[in-house]
Amino acid sequence: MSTQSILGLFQQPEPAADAMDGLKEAGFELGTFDVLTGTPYPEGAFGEYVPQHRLFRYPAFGAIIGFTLAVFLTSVTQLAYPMVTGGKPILSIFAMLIIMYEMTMLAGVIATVVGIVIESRLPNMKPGIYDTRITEGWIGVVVTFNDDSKVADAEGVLNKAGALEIKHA
Amino acid sequence: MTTTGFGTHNWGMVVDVDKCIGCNACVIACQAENNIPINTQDRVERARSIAWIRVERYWEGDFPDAKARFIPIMCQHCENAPCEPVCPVYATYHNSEGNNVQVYNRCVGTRYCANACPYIVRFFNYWEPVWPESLRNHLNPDVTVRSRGIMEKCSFCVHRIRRGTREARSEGRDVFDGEIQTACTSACPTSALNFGNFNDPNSKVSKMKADQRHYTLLDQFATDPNVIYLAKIDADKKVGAGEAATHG
Amino acid sequence: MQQRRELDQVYTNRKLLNGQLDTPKWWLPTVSFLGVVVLIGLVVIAVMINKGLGVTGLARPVYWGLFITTFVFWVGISHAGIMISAILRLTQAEWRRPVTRAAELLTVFSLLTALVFPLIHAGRPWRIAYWIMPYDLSRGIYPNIRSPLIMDPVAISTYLTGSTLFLYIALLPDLGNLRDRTTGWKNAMYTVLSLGWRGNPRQWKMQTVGGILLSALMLPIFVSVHSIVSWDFAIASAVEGWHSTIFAPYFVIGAVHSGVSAVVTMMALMRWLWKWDDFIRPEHFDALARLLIVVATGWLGFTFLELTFALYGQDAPEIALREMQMMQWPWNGLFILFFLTAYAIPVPMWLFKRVRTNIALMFWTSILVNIGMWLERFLIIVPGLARRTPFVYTWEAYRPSPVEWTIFIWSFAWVTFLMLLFSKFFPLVPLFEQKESQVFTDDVMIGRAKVPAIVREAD
Amino acid sequence: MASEAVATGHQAADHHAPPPQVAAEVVARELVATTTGASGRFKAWTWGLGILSIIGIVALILKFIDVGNDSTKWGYVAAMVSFLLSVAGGAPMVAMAPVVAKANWVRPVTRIASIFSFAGVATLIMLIPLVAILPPLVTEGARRRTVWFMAPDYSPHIWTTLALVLLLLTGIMLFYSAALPDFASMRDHSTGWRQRLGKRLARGWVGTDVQWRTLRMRIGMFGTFYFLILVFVNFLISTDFGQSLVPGWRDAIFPMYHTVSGFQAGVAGVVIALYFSRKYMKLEKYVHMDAFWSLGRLLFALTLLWIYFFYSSFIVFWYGRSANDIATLDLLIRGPMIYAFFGGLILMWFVPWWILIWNKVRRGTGAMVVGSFVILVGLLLDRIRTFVPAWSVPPERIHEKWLTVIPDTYWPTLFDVLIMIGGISMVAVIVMLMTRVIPVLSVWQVQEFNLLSKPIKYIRGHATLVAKPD
Repeated sequence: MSTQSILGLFQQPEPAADAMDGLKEAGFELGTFDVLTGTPYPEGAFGEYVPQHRLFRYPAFGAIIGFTLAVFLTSVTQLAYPMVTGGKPILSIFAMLIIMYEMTMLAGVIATVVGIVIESRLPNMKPGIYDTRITEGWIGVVVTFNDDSKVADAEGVLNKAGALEIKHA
Repeated sequence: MTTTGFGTHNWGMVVDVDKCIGCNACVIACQAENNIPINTQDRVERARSIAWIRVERYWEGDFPDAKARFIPIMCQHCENAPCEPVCPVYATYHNSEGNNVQVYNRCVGTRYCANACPYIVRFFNYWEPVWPESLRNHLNPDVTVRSRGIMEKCSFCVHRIRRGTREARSEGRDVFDGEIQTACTSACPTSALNFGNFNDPNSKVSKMKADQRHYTLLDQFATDPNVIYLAKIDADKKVGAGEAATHG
Repeated sequence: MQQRRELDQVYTNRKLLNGQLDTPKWWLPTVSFLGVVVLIGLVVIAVMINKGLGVTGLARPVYWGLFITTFVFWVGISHAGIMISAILRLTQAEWRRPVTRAAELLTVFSLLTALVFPLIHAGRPWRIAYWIMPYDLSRGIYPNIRSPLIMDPVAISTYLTGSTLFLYIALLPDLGNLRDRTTGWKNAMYTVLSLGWRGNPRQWKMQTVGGILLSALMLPIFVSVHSIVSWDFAIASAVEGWHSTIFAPYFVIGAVHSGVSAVVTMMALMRWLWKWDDFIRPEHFDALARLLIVVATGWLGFTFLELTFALYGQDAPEIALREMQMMQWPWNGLFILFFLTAYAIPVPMWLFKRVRTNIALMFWTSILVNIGMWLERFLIIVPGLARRTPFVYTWEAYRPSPVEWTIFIWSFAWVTFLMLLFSKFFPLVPLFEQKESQVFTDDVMIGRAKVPAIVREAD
Repeated sequence: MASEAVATGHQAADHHAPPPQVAAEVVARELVATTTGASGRFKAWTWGLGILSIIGIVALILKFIDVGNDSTKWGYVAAMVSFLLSVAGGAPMVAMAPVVAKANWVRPVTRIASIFSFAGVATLIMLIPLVAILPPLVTEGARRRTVWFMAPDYSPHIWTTLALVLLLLTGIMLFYSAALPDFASMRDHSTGWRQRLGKRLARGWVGTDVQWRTLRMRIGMFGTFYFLILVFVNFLISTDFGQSLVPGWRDAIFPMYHTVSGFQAGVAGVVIALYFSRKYMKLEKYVHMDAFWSLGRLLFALTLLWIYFFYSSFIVFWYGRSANDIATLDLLIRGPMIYAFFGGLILMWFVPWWILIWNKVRRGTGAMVVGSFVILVGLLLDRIRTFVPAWSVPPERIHEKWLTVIPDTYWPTLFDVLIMIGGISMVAVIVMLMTRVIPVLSVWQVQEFNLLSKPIKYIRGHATLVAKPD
């Protein structure tokens, strides 16, 4: 692969954070370096670049679709087969409401889940450089380059911060 | 919602409780007419017998002056039937002639309608119906034999209604009063059961309906039945069998 | 509430993945035994479908019996999941963490089981195709939207889909973890399932934000499901015992009562079977028991309202029904048992911290609660139908047949079977939440006192 | 970075700023100072509202003299009782939140919630004529359907009055048990009659460990009592003064519905009071956005709960359609008060729902207050549509199996309008006057809040460390 990336591994959050700071000072622009953790840390714990997301649009979008679909389905079902039951109106709104509600929520949930997957840039079958110890509590700092010139000073930063190991890929 | 707008007919029944002698002829007639499986002893004991019409009996008073009250109960063909809207597959609905009809091949047997019915006149086929060899040829060809797993109930002998209207139409006339009789009405020796068209103001049933004795069963459910009862006239007691049934 | 204790993450992984990475000795025998029971149950169901519902004890006027009771029961149990994982997530209760996944699992599997009952209890299950989907377009016959039996499947399938997706999303980080611990075909499987999870800030943010958003969305569904189930009964104006406006919230809070108790039962089992004493700790049981006391008491209030307004009308049929339900054998025996097991015995016991933190006692009391809650449903449904109407022709009682009991037992075996099967491939305790709680809990010194504290992100 | 992180969460940056840490003695001095030096506008408002409430009481008396014998004319007063009970009774429940959920945000605002319980006086005043007019259980030989099955004739009258008085007392005790330390700080930092009052009421509070322990115990105890009594009062008012006056109205969920909408109104009232005191007493330092945010979520949840309870009872009536179901629907929803019904539905649920669904709104103050006002108006309409038709059923029809004749719409007379205005302004006036007597935010709880939540630097990020003492 043309773009190359290195992964520095740390056992404690503090040095990892130092590494992130160092990379910032060394003039790597945001987004080219990232931190991998086995657990969520409070936002900005590593002074990391916290990406924008549009998750909140998905449920609204889904809900609208679900609702329209439900209105169509329930009303057409009754109008296409107009039978009087128990003296209830052919278009029994209060019965339809329940089904509309359910379908709206369902579409909302499905859209949200799709949104979560998309917004977290998944599925991604080539995750790139990684180390299994990250799920054992180690913390990885990934740096990606498009030109190999800066690899050296990136390594320098990582080592200075006290990386226990540096992987190349 | 009344069905008078839908067709020229609004079939109904008027039951004069005062005339009922509890002879059960209607029950047998209905049994024979509608291919109802035979209520063997074990079925009756297990409360799985099927009777589209039944004669309820109430005892009043103690031994010396005990009175037996009779009241025939069949599907009331309510205008606002609680059984209809609960069916998920439209197996029962209200047709344009005021009948609450049961569509056998649509029914999946959720038995919800039976729970919703306040009169408990809907019956479930627990087993495949069987008749002894001798009775095989006695089945009525006009009436479906219900398979197991579905609900059934009084249909006001809908096959007779259809035949009657068909003939009338072929002769280019309207059905005249009394032409169409259900099995039970034609079998009733005291003409306690009367069947006819409520839309026709001068039909027999319409006239009887106007009687001041008239009442409907379980009016607190506001089901607006098409079966009207005429209260029993009682020398020493104002309350008729009908009220006995209502407040039972 | 919970003491902070340092747990090395390697240790956490090894302990919590012991179900997947190395099979415990008891696993195979248990699963195969349950499998046999499940098989028997399936055979009995097949026989019933083949012979017809005559093999059950149903009889006029009791057209719904054990099956519908058990259906309502399992739907009730299914309310554990969202209660624990959604409500407690929104209220940021730390102690929920080790419980969430197991609770959601319980939701999914109990819903799957619940759905079976309405289907097999129909007279002609093979015609169920008419029921909802697909529409019978060729004959132009459509389902009756007005029927609660249409609303039910819609609501339940919504809930099922929702909680399954919820479960999967929350599973992603742990799948990544499993991918890192496994080799061979398992590794391949987890690689695919984890969708290439890496654990960068974006993904973690989606986990947290998405988790909260999903909880907020699942909550209204959770409430609606049991309400709609309750309306199956409440709308039947002809059945005095059913036609009550309070049924919706009454059923929902009852469902939470039984669901959370089921979670307690399951936690005790998990702790015992997988030796997770470090993760499922007495303080979790303590917290759940406190929650249960509140829920149970609220539920009792609803029961009180339900009974009061049943008698409120002072109509002869209603009073006769209640008289039968509470005074006549066998219902009165059941009623007393129901009240004792659902409230009178467990709740006073939970008032003592010694009981709340005693796993064995919690296990048994939670089982008691579920016996009681099952009886509650039974006592609502069956006496309601077996009431004495004005028509003597229909004065009959109902006695469940062996077939019904077998299928009833099958449902329990089936749920346990599914759970154990799942536990072979996926962790029952969310590892990342476990670790997260390590990150997010801390102690603060206030004066000389060491107070447990929680790190709240600034928003 | 942090601010960017903020933006992604759809929130404005300043709300992220952790609550400012203020030294304890500053808190005490400033908050005690708020009780004195009322602005001219404040005085004007107090006078105006006070006069309105007196007019209201006069109107009440005149109405009683005028139509005191005809119960069908008292629907609006009944609605008013229920409304005032909801606002003045529901608000203090917010003060119970920390006991239940150990939530930190609520600590500063408990005081403002608990002073609402004094407004229960207004409810009592409104109740007096109603108790006189409510028909006894047995009228002309027939016993109407009530929750008092075979109880003596005047049980509802007696018990409702007792329960309301008890509620008032418990509310005041709840207020007082939490106010002890603040009276102490008034004793120490205030002057004149306030200092003397503080001296008297502080009952020698010096803040020993034992005193704190008993204080917490008292708060928990009175809080629980208060909750139980409140539910009980709601139950009585909603059944005896509403349901049981309508033959065939049998709605098991109605007491719950009444209680929940009461909480909703209570929270709305707290939000409004909090907003104004924050704005005009310069309390931004102490009432930070987190409180509004949490109150907003609470209010939103209660709004949804309202529509849930309403629909659960409506669908059962609509679907069941037995005779008395139809009658009930015709009376309460389709019937004479349909305008009030639709108004209530829109203002109680739909509008607030759409206002409060936005996190931005819940994190602000302005729109929250609008939403709260809308909810209060909606609640008033909702009470009118339930209680006015119920009371306009003539007493001779009370014993029917179900209502056969639906009474006509009953529009408010001048008296009714004056009474309603008076009642509402009475609540406002009482709350405003209380802020002169005691700091509107509880001093010790603000201090506790600052003690328990610390802004920390987590590695590189900003977070808040919230201590959770048992």
